[in-house]
Amino acid sequence: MRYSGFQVIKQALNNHKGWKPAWRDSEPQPHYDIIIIGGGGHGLATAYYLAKEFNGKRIAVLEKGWIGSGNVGRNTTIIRSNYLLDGNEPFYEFSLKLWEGLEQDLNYNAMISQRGILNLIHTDAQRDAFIRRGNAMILNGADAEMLTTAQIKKRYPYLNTEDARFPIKGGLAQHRGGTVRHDAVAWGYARGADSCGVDIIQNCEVTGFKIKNGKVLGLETSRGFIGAGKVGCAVAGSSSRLMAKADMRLPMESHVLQAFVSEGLKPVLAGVVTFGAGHFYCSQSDKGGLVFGGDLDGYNSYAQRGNLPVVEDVCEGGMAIFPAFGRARLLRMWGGIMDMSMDGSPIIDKTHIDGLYFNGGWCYGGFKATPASGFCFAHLLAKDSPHPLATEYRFDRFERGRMIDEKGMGNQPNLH
Amino acid sequence: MIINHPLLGQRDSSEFTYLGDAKLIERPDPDSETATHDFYKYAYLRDNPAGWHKELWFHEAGDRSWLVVTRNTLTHEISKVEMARDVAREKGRRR
Amino acid sequence: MIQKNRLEGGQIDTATLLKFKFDGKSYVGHEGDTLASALLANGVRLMGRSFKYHRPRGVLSAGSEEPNALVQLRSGARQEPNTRATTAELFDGLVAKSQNRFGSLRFDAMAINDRFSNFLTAGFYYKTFMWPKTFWEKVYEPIIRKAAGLGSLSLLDDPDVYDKGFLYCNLLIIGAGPAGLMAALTAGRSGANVILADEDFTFGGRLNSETFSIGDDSSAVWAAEAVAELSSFPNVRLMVRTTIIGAFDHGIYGAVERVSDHVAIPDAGKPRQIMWRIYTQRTVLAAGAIERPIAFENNDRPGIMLGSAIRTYANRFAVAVDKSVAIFTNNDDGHRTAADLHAKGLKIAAVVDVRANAPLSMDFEVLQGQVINTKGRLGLTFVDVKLSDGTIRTLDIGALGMSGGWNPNVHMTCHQRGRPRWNESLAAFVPGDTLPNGMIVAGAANGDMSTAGALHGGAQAARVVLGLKGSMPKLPTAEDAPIRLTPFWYVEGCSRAWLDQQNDVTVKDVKLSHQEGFRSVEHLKRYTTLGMSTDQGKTSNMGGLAIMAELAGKTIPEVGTTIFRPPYTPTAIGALAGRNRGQDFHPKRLTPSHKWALEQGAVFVEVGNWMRAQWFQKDGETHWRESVDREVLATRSSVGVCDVTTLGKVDVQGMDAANFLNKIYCNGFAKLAVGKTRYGLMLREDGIALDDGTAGRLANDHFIVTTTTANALPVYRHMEFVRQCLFPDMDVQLISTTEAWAQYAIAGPNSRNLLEKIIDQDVSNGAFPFMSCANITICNGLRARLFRISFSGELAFEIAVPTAYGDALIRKIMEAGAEFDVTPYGTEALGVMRIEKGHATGNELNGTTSALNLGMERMVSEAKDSIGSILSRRKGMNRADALFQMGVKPLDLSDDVPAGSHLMNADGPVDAAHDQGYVTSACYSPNLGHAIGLAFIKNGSNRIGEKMRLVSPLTGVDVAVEIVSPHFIDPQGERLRA
Amino acid sequence: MHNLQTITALGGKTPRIDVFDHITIIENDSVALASVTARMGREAGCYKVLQKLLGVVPETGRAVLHNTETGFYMGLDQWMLTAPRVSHELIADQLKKLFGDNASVTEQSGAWVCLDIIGRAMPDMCERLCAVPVRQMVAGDVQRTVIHKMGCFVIRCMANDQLRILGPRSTAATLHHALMTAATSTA
Repeated sequence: MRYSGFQVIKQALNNHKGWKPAWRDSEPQPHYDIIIIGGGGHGLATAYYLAKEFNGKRIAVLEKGWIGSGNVGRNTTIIRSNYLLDGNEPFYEFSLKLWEGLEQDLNYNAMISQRGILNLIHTDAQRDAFIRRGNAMILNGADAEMLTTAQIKKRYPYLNTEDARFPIKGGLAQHRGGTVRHDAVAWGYARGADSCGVDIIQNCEVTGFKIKNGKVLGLETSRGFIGAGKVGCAVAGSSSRLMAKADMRLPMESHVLQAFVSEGLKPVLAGVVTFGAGHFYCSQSDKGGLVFGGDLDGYNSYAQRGNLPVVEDVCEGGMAIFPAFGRARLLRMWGGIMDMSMDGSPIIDKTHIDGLYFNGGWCYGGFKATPASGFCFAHLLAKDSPHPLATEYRFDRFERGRMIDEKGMGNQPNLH
Repeated sequence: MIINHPLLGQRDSSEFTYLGDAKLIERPDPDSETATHDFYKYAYLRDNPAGWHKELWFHEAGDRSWLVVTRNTLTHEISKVEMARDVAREKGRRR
Repeated sequence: MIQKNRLEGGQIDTATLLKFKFDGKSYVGHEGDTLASALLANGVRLMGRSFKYHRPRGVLSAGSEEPNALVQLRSGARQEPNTRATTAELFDGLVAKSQNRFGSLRFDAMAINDRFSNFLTAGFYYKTFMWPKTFWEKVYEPIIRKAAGLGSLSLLDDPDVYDKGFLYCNLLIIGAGPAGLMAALTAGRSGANVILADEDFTFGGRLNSETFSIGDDSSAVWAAEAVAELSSFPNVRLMVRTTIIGAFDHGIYGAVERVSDHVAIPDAGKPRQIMWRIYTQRTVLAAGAIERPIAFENNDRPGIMLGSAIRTYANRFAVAVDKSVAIFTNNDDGHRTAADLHAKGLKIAAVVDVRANAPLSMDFEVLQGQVINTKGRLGLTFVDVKLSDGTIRTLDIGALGMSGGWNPNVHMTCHQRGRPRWNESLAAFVPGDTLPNGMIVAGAANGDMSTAGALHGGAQAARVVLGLKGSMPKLPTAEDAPIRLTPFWYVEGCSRAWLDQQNDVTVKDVKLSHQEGFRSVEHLKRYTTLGMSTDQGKTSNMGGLAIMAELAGKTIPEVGTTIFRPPYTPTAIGALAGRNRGQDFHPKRLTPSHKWALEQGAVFVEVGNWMRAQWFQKDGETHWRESVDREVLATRSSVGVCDVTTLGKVDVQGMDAANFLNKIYCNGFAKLAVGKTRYGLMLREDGIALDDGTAGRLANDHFIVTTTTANALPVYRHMEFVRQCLFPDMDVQLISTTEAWAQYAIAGPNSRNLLEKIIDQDVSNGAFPFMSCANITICNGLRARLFRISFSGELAFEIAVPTAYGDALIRKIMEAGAEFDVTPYGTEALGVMRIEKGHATGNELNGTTSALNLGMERMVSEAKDSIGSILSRRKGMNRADALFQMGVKPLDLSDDVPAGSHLMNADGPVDAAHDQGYVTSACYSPNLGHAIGLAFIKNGSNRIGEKMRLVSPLTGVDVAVEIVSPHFIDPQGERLRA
Repeated sequence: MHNLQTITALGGKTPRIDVFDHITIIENDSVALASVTARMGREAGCYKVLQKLLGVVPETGRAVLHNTETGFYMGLDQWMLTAPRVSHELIADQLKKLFGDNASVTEQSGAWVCLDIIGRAMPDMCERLCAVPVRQMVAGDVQRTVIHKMGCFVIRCMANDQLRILGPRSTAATLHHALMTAATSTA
């Protein structure tokens, strides 16, 4: 069923009797050409593009819980392509372009809202680094603008520039950055994939791989064995756990990242603002809540919850630049599991096992990458060769010494 | 979290700085034939278990000792805390 | 001013009159009132508007679970959105405004939404607003955003201060109702260190709202006596107005104490709130229970409330919501409410009970039936009751109590992912098996709904967690009524029956959610926003669950529950930040010369937490470049002095000190002679440069290692890791001495001449050549350290004295240097001179550069093992087209070569694919008379003399440059050896 | 003899004192400090000297407060020794002579600001400053911890209402400010 304003009115007049489920709740078939493990943003997007762009047939998405139950529904909903390095920037810019046409493509309003993202600058060295970054963005066809403190102040008059411990010396803005209604991304891709014939199978946990002579034949699941020609893994937060079932050790650690939302407030914050001298970034949702976050808790965790020190650290950062937020109340805090890779950049690659493909290590940057990640992973699965924009996201880059380290933190995942 | 320091007793984890898997103690033999590959595995590959995990914490705001903490990554429960130096010696590390 | 709904009695002090304003209108209330009780006493039922349909809203509850009566409290910079009128303590001069209305509260223009509610059902926005493409940001979203949100911020800086604090106890008791008080008495008498915390401004919980007696006293009096006894225990800390916001790992609880929220303005210097971190061994959760509403058509009008809330307002606050009341119930508790209200002299129109076996009463009529609809635009006027025989009765009332049973308050049991368990007899979720470590639950929170059960549960809980011996304390006799309840969630056939009154989620929305396949609890919540309101679904989740269960043909536990996350109630961001804001966001580290530099009119700059002099502005200098150029030229022509104390200093001692340095530096240190200093490069194990600096050997077993200012801490951490974890048997001891020594760089051709005037030893080139170091004395005997090292490229020394003498030394240097016009220079001049000299700093050692990139690959010794040497040899890090640090200068010497610009081939295209490198650091060189820069350039070492194009599309730069050696000045290093 | 004058950590020619009804905050400028760390394999020798100096080797988390030379535990086989500055300006050299190769000695006099908090509100104030169970501590207990992001030593003194805080000297002003605000808010 096609969604539209007309449809909404028509159904309303018909007392909403006509609405159909957004996607079928499929039963697993005995065999699929391609199985995607993980019914999150990346998995559903992969299935959608496989079916739609690479006319894949007999595709299934297996989700151990309910779709969108992972990080796609536990992030701070920011999209941007303000990356520095060659291996990253073109990929994230491709992702941003896909976001820009996504709603019409999916016929689903994910409330993609390009209200801009602003990275505040506090030192001269930081400015030099941001100029280098901004140039890299522009040279890669993305948009970037250097703003003066006065320009920023005009947009956010209540920004603390008078009493700042670390003065604000300007900011790097990407006006095409913004936010998206995160759950709607999962639902939109699910509905899109479903309409292309993809089976979405919820409450189906993968318990093992069936591998023979170095080739994957199918999956043991909580709902029985399912045969597969190819298997693509996109299980952010569980990558190491899943791949261990195929005897693989990954270059990553899983960490908890907390996120926060305030009570609903009348509009105060138009875009996304990132504090450069502490751990704090913030935007305001269409519903009115301030959505904000900061740094990882810093220790390996699969618990999907964090602790007080980081909560306080983030709020200190918030008060440092927005002292007017002091009387707003934090409503809810939650944690997502980040698969932090060894250089802060993801992996989209074949494994040494024939027919087994991997997508993961997105650190805390997975949400914005959803469309491009799905597209490039679909490309790899369909054509067995990496998409031109994802050629650097290989397993072997660490052994070869070709790390993609945006932050320059080296092989310590919790610092990326 | 609270880390029960073997010498100092219970301390708030915010006094500590986290490094990662305690296998980082087991630095490979630099003179081995396969040194480059060994160091790649040492520096980059992790078990990253969902469950018990031996990991390194530095008591930065305390006595400056490195600790090996055995902690469950699913529940955050801590079952054991040792001085990293003792663990290193047990692993045969010397001068 | 008369309070038309004020009754006799209650726990308010009618002697004190408190004036307050709501929406500009003046009212009075009393000490002991909340804003809600005072408004109700004055006959005000309408207090707000709902989120989506802007339906009129009154109070639903009498506690922190309130979803409806949210107001904007206070004004000006202290304006505070979304405050629950039900928990806001009344004070004289209180000012509050209603929220989320366009126009007046009575005539809200946006109430039009209600007319179109049929088009605005759950998730409608996902299906439309997509065409034309550009309209979302431009048209639809702005309208939606403007309409969304509840209260508003003043956007003025929060003028109040917030404290942080740390408390330790054996037992934390959360909630001071019957269970909590009894637990506290039991634990307190045992001598244990106890903290008893309650979010209310008086202890007692429900005991303050009930009329029954405990022992020979009324329940409220018993509570007061219990508190009196507890106050006499030195080992018990009583914390009113204190909300435990979350249970975190290992017995750490967050608590927010509202110190000054019940007064107009906090006393000077006093906090508004204190965020306590409580470390406890054990916890008794005695958070009570929350009554459930029932869903029926138009069940959201002001005047329709939880039955227990009406009871609380009557008994505790002496307020009648209305003179004529009815109760709609599925359990005996509704009848208790009716009885209490009757005893207060209110007219009970009827108790409508869904059960066939409902108890009857002499005092009021009990009808078997269901409420099927209500009337009243801004407040309840009539309800229609459908009796069991099918006939309809209309009741003319102003207040209706809903009594759907009680939910144990399991919130905090879920904070560590614990899942509540379904209890059939209560038809409610009770605490599950996996509780936060050390927590035990007691009283209503644990499903013990009677007072006697709560008292017993509290005492027992304290005994169990503290392992108390001896017999149970004697408990007073108390109400012990059994639970008699028939689960009943919603009236058959209702549609616009509210579940989440704040977000306007109705039974109809849940049905649609099910119809469209959003059937798991989480999908239901996220699709309809059920339970996403400021009460986190405390009063709404169960109803939604029950209806979804019925639609899905499952039991409620099969559909599942949604777990609660911290904080227990919304918490001021200011409280979580505490004092660390504004100038106090981070500590300020001041250098030993700070006081003197202030006197010199230095301009300071933040370097990490340090405040360093950036330049010293002289009279008549209008632009910072004038000052910096002067400092550079004066230094290179005569002598300059700079405070370099901020560089990290690590004291390395022990018989293995030299071996240790051999491990942490990629270049060799074993053979460094005593009295000598050497430049060293530290690598991370992944072969990337970690830091650089010098190490001086003061004795065979004693080195001073210096690090960059920024890396002092991480490098020290790294050194301890290598020492303790990799080479545990090395005899080497480390300790940071960064703070212990005030260190100044004295640079320039006259530096030796200046030094000779203040130090007691011979520092001639012969006696103290380049790269020497020694313990010396100055000014006739003050101990000091002297290093002959140079960052500027000039003949230079670094001299260190104990920090307390730093101020005296800089003054001495200035005095002794007067004849050479000694010039203090700041970090800018320092930066210019190191760029002229081609020295790398943080801009170059950016965490991605190898020794090769820095042109130092030969330093990585093959002869020995050191951290990072192996992985630094990986192919990918040693490619021909690798980046090399070079110098760039503009062809047109008037051009700038700004840092952050990218290099392109002179004649090639300008895009990322053809990027040749970038400028890391740049400055104007007053010695060369033009701009210079350091850059990383592909294959740079082979491109000296090549003309390239330097572009910064971001800042509008496009200039022609030439690749040159990074050593712009004195490439042979003759000056520093002079 | 040289004629260079020291200034206090708070920048004064003389130490600063702030008096409230409930608390007094004193900048103590009269202590000389040096750290002593036992050399590997020479621990016994090191203990012997400590014993001679302090009467007892300070145990984990403890300080010896009674002598002119006092000392407290910093870490495993590492102690901070303190003495009156007037008599021990050269404390590091003096100690090195005593310890010889049994220990590494490092001068720390300039590294710390020493603030004494005296008064009935001392425990309340401490509760607002750092995660230290001040009410459970007894005289001579020492903890290194964090006060508003500054790494400090907190020492429970002989007097029941006195606390000594050693903080990084460069942050003296910030630390003092934190103490003053805590004093005001507990007044």
